[in-house]
Amino acid sequence: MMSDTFEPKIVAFVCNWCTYTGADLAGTSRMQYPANVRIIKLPCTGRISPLFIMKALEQGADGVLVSGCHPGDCHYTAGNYHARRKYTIFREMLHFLGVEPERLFFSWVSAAEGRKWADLVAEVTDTVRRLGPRRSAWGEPVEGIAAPRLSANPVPFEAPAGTFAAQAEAMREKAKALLAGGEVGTVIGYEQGTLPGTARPAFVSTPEEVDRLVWNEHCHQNLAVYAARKPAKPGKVALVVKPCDERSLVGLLQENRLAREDVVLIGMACHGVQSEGALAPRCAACQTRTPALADPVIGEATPPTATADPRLEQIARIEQMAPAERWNFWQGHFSRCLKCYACRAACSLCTCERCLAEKAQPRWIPAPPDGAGNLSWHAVRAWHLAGRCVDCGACSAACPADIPLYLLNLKLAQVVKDAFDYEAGRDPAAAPPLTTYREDDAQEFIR
Amino acid sequence: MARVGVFICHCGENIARTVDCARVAEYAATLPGVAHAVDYRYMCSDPGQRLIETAIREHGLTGVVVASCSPHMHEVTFRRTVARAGLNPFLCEMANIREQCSWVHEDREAATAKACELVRLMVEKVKWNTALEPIHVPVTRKALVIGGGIAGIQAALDIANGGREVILVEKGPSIGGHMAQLSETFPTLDCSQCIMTPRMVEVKNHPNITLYTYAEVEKVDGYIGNFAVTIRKKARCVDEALCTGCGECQSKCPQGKLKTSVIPNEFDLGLSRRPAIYVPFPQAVPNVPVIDKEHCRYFQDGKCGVCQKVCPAKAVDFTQTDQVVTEQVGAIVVATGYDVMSSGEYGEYGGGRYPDVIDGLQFERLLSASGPTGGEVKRPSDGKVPETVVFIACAGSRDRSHGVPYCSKICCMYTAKHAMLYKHKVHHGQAYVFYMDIRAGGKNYDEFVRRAIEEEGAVYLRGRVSRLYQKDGQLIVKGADTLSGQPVEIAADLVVLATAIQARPGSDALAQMLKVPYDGYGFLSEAHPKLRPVETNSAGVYLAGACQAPKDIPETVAQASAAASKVLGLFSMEQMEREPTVSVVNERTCIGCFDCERVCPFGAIEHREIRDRRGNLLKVVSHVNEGVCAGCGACATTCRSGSIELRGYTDEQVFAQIAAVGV
Amino acid sequence: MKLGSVAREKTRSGFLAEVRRRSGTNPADCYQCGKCTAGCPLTFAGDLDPARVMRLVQLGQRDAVLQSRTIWLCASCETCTTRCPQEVDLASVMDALRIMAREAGLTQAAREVAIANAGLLGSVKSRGRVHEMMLVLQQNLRTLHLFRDAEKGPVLMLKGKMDPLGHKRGARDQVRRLFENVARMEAAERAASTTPRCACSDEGGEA
Amino acid sequence: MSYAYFPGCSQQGMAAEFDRSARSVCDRLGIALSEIPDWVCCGATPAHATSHLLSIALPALTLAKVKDADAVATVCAACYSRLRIASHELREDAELRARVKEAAGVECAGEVPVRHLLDILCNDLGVAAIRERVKRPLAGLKVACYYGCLLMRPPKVVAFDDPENPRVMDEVLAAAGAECVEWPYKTECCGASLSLARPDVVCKLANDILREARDAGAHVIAVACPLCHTNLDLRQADVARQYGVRYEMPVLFFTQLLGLALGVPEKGLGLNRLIVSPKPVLEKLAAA
Repeated sequence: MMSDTFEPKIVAFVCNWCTYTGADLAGTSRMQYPANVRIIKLPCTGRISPLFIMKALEQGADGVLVSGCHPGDCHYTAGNYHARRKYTIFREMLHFLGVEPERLFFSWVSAAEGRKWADLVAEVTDTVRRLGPRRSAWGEPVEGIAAPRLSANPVPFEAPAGTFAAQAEAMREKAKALLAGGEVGTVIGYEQGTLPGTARPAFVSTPEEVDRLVWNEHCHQNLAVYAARKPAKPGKVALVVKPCDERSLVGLLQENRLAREDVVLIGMACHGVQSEGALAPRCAACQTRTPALADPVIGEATPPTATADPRLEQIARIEQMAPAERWNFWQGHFSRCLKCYACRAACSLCTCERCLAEKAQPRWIPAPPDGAGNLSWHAVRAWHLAGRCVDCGACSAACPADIPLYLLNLKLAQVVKDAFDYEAGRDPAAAPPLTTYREDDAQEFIR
Repeated sequence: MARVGVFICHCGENIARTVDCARVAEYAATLPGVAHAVDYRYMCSDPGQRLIETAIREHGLTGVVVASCSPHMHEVTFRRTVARAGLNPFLCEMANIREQCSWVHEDREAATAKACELVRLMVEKVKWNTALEPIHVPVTRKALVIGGGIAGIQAALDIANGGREVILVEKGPSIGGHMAQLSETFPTLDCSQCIMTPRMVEVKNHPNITLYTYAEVEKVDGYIGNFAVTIRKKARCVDEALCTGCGECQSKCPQGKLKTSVIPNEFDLGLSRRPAIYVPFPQAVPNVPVIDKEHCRYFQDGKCGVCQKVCPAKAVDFTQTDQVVTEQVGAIVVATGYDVMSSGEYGEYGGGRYPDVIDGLQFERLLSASGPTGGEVKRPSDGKVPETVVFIACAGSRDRSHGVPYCSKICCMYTAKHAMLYKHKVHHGQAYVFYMDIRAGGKNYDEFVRRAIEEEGAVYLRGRVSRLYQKDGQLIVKGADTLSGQPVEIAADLVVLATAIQARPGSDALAQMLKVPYDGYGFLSEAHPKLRPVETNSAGVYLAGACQAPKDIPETVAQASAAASKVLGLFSMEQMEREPTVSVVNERTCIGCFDCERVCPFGAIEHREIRDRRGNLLKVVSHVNEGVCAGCGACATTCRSGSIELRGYTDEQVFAQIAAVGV
Repeated sequence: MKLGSVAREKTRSGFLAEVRRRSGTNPADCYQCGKCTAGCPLTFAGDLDPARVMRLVQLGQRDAVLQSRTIWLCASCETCTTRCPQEVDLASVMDALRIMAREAGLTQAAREVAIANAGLLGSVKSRGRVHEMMLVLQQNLRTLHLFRDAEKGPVLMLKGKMDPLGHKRGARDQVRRLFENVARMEAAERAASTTPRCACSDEGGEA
Repeated sequence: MSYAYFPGCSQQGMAAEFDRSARSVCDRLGIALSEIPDWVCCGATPAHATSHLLSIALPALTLAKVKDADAVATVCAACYSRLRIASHELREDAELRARVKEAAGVECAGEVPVRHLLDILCNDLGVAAIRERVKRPLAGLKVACYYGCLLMRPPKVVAFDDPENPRVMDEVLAAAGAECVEWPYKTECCGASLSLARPDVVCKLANDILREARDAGAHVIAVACPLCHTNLDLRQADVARQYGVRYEMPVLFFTQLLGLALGVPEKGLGLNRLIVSPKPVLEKLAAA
C-alpha cells in the first residue's frame, strides 16, 4: 500500500452467518484479493442500519459494501428482506443528494460463496480506485463546480367565489356545537394572521371564542401536528382538517400515536390553498379534495384538475444534474441551515420524544450547524420520513432559510411508491412500508 | 480508562508468513487504551491461553483482543480463557487476521498494514464492550402436543417415555388421524390399524399423558419454557368417566338407521352414513361417543332423547357445556397433519359431479376391512365391483394452474399400493395408472412400484388426463401416453384421483398463534431446511409430520421422535441459558410506535405499560422478552429514536469501528 | 430431424427464445405431461402430437417443428392452453410457429390451410369483411379441388345461404391501409431483429 | 344498458338467420342493440395465425368506432373471442397500444367491455325475465347445448361461466321451457377453422359431436357460433358419406330456439334456412 496509486478505504458491513462465513471460506481456500476492505461484522443485515453507511461516508470511507444472506436464507428468517427495503430507499436518497452511486455496493454472499466474495472485493476495490478519492468531504462542496439553482413556475390560484365564506360559517357552527356539547374541550382551527393575507392556528375552548375562527385559501398549515399532543384543557380535541392533513392522522394512527376516537375531525372540502400569492405547488396535482376520515365534511370540493405537479419537473431537473452538481446544489441549500429544527417542530409525524439528533451517546449527527452536521441532519430527517411523509409541506413552509425540503421528501415518496406501491397516509390498516416486505421485492441493485 | 490487552497469534506460519506479527504487536501497544500487547506462536495452545490469563491478572486488563483466526473458529475458546482469569467473557473480541487477512493477501506490507487496522478496529470496539451475563429462563418441564395422528402420538409417547408429562390435544373425537383410516401401508403392506391401535391404547393408558380429545388450542401465551396454553374442550354430551363404551346409544339412535341416515360418516369420507351419537370407528380412543348437535333431533327440535334413555351408565348429558382449561407447558410440538384436496376441484374431471370419481383416501376406505364395504372394492354409485380402475396421479399436485405447484410426495407410492391391493381383491380387474414421473426414493420403495407393474399387471401410462366424462355407466378417461406419443382413451368403472396433499385449513391461524412462519400454502416452516428441520423460529415450538410438508409414515414418525428428543433435551435442565446478545429498549425515550414489533421475526416485542406512582397510565412502550429474542437487531435498525440497542453490537461499538477505519 | 442430436446450443436457445418472444409464453415451462396431447381434438390428424411439438421446440429442432403438419392443423380451440398445468399458452406457441413457418416459406406440409388463411385475409383486405362464397371458390381453385363441396352449392343457394351479391363491405380504405401498415411495420421489425445481434440476446442468460 | 352490436361477417351471409333471430329476440326482450357503423371483420383464426399485430389491429379498428355504449355485444363465439382478446391485450399492454395505433391509425384502449349475447341474457337481463316473457314454452324438446371452444376459452380472458361445464345456454333455454340434456361434448372443438381447408378432419369431429348429442337423447343441438353451425348442420351429409350414419339432427342457433319460445314469427327466425329441417321435430312436439 506504499505505492503511488490511490488505495481506497472501503468499509464492508456484513452479516455473521452468510457473508462473514463466505469471507472465511475465501480465506481457507486461499483466494487472493486486494487488502482495501475492512469488515465490520454484525449479526444480520437487519442490524446493518443504512445510517451506518452514512456514518462511514461521514468518516471518510471511499466506498461502502453491504452484504448478507441471499433472500430466503436469512438466519433470522427475514432480516435481509427488511434490510433490502431500507437500502432500496436509502441508496436512492444518497444518489439524489449527489453521492456517486458507484461507491455503494450491495450483495448477497452465502457461506458457500468464497469465490463470489473474493471477486466482489476485487471488483469493488477496482471500481472505487478508478473513481478516485471522494471529491469533497462529507458536507463540504466540491471545489470548482457551481451550485445550480432551480426556478419554479407558480400556478395561479383562483378561489371559487363564495364557497369559503359558506364553509367557514358551517365550520364555526359545528365548532360551537362541539364545544357546547361538552365532550370536546378544545377546537383547533385557523384565525386571521397578523398580516393581511395570512392565517394562523387558533385554539378555542368556549363557544364565544369560535367567532375568531376563519377558513380561507391562506389556511395552509397542517393542524394535525397538534393531534398527538396532550391538550391543555380537559376534553377531546377537535381539529379542522383538509384532506391532505388527514393523511397525517392516518400516519399517526398507524404508529399508535393516538386512537381515532381521541380526536374529532372537522373536515373541510378543499379548493387548494395559497402560498406566496399562487396556488401551493402541492395542490396543483392533488387528487384528494374531500376528507375521508372526518366526522362531518363541510362543503363541496372543487374537482381536481389535470394540472401536472410542478415539483416533479424540479425533481427531474435535479436528477439530470451530474452527481457533483447535485451535491453542490444540496450543499448550497444546507449551508444556510441554522439547525433551528423548525422543520422538525412543524412536522406532524416527527413525534419522537427524544430525536436522534439529540442523542449524545453515541452521536449520530454532528452537533454543530456546519457542513457535516447539516447534511447528516437533513439526510436523517428525510430518511426517517421515508414511507411516512404525507407531503403537507409544513417543513418547507417553516424553514426560515428557505431550504426546499419538500424535494427530498417527495423524491423518497416517489421511490416508495415505485418500489413498494405504497402511499403514506392512505390506509390506517396498512403496514408501513419499512416494517414489512415482500419476498419478491425488486433487488436489481443487489449483486 | 480502558486497559486493553492485545494478543497477536502467529498461527505457526499461517499468519506469520504474510503478516509481521511482531510489528502488529508493536503498533497495537501504541494505541490509546492498550495496556499490554504481545505476539505468540500459537495463542490457542495451552501456553498461549495461559499467557492471556496471566496478562489479564498482571495488567488488570478491562478488555482483550485476540488477533488470530476467525471468531467462528476460536471465539468460544478465548471467551472461556478470559473467563478463567475472572474477566467477563463478553469483554473479549477477536480480530480475524488469518482467514480475512494473511490467507488472502500475498503482499507482506499490505497484509501487515491491514492486520494493524483490523486490530485497531477491535481495540476501539472492545473499549465499548460491557460485561454481559447469560440469560436464565426457567423451564416448565411439561409438553403440549397438538394433533393426535401418528405424528402427535409418536411424539407424545416418546416424551412421556422419557419421563416428562405431556398434554395431547386432538380436535376430533378420537386420536388416530389419517393413519387410522388407511388400509395397508407401503411398502410392506402391513395393516395400518393393526400397527396403529396398540399405540393409541398406549397413549390412553400412559401415566404421563393427559389426553384431551374433541378439544382445540385457543390461545398460546408466553415463550420457550413458559407457555400458557388455553384449551377448549368441546361438549361431547357424554360423560367420559361414566361411559363404558357399550355402544347401545349408537345402535338405538333414530338418526342412524342404516336405510334412512343422511349424516355422512367423516371417517369414511362420506362413503357411509352414521348416527347422530357416534364413535367415529370401532377402535377409537377414547371409546366414548360424541353427539353431533347439528344432526341430533334432541338438539334440533327438543324431541327424542333416546340415547339418554337407553344408556345403562347414565352417561349421556345434554346439558354439558364447553370447558376451557389453561395449562402451563415448556415446549410445544405441532403435529396437525394434512388434508387431501377435494376430488371436486377439477372441472375437467367432473368437478365433483360423478360419484365414481373418488380421491385416494376414499379408496383406502373401500379397501379397508373396517370400511363401508367391508373391504370389498365396490364403487359408490351402484355398488358394482369395478373391473377397470383408472388411477390419476398428480391430480392437483405439480399443477400451478389449477392446483398447487409442489409435489405431494406420497401419491406415487400409495397409487402403486392401490393398484396392487385392487388387483389382490379383484383378480380379473385391470388397473391403469396415469403418471408423470414415479418418485419412489426410499427403502424398498422403487422395488414396490416395480412389483405393481411387473407382477401385479398395473398398466402405467406416462401422461396426464385431459378430461373424463360419464357415459353409459362408465367413465370415459381421455389421457395420453407420451412415451408412445399418442392419446389414450379408457372406459373405466372407477376413477381414483391422487389429489394433492394440502395443509389443514386453519393451520395459518394456528401458526400465527404460535408465531411460527408458514409458507404460501399453509405449511409450517422449519428453522433451517437442512440443519434444524424440526425446530421453528419460534423458540420452544417444534414440528412433527405433514403440517410441515407432505410426508409418508416413516418420515413422520422419524420427525416426531426427533421433535420429542428436542423437547427432552430442553427439559433436561431446570433453567435454560441463552446468549445475552439480545436487544434492550430504553423505556424513557421509546414512544411506543411498535414498528419494532412489526419487524421482529420472533414476536419478542411485548407492550409494557409505564405508570406513575398513583397508577395512572403514562405511556405504553416496547419491551424485549429476553427469552424469545434471537438477537438479530432488526428492531434496533428500525427504531427512529435510537431507543433500542442490541447488546454486543451497540451503535457505540459500530461507530467506534467505523471511526477506526477512517483514521 | 437428426435423431439423437440436440440442436447446437446457440441455435437451440436462439430458437427457444424466438418462440418465447413471439408467443409470450415460455416453452421451457413445459414438463411434458401430455395433457395437451390427451385433450387435443386434432391429435389424430397431425404428424406430431402437441407435447411432441413442445419438446422439439425445447430441443431447438427448428426444421422438424416448422415443417410439421400439426402446427397447421391446430384449430386454435385453446383446450391445451386452458388445461395446461404449467400455464403454457400452447395455442399462442402454435400461432408463433405458423408465423415463423410462413416467414421461412415452410408451408408445404399443410398448403391448403395456408391458402385458406391467406384467402380469408385477402377477402378482408379487399372488402373489409369476408365474402364466404368467394372464399370457397378461391380455395377450390387454388388447391385444385375444383369440385370439393360443389354439391352443396345449389342447396346453399336454395336456402339463401350463398348469395353472390349479398355481402356488404366495411371501411375498405381503413382496412387496406391497416394491412399495408402491418406489413411495413413487421418487415421493419424483422429487419431490426436479424441484424448481427444474437437472436437470443433479448432473453439474456440463455446464450 | 346500451349495447354496440357487432354482427360479424358470417351473420351477413351463411348465418344471416343468426343475426336475424338475435335481433328479433333482443327486440322482444327489450335489449337495445345499435349496430357499430362500418364495422370490419375480426380477422378470425387466419389473422392470429398470420400476425399477432394484425389480429389485434383489426378488432381495434372496429372497437375504436364504438361510442357511448356500455358494452359491445356479439353473437358469434369466434368474433366474441377475437374482440375480447384484443380488448384485453390493448388494456394490458401500452406498447401494443402504440403499435396498433400506428398500424390502424386509431386509438383504442379496450375500455368498453366485449360481451357475448348469452352473457348479456344471463347476467344483465336474467333468466327470470326471460321466463316471464315466454309465450310458447319449448316443453318436451330435448336440447343439447353446444358451446364449442371459443366461448369459454381461454378462461382467464373470455370465460363468463365454468369453462369445463358451462351452464349459461342451458339456463337460457331451460327458461324457454326446453329440457337441456347433460352431455359430455359441450365444449369439444368442432374444428371449424379448418372447415375450408380440411373437410375430412372436420367431418370426424362433427361426427363425434353429433353422436354424443344423439346418445344423450337430444332432439336438437343449440349452438352459439356460425362456424359450429355450418359444420354440424351442413356437414351431416358428408358425415353420412364418411361414417355411414344419418343423424338428421337439426342444429339451431340458440337465438332461434329462444325466439320460438318468445313467439317470434318463423320469418323473423330464418328456420327455413337450416339444412337439416327442424320442422319434423317441432311438429311432433306441437302435436304431443
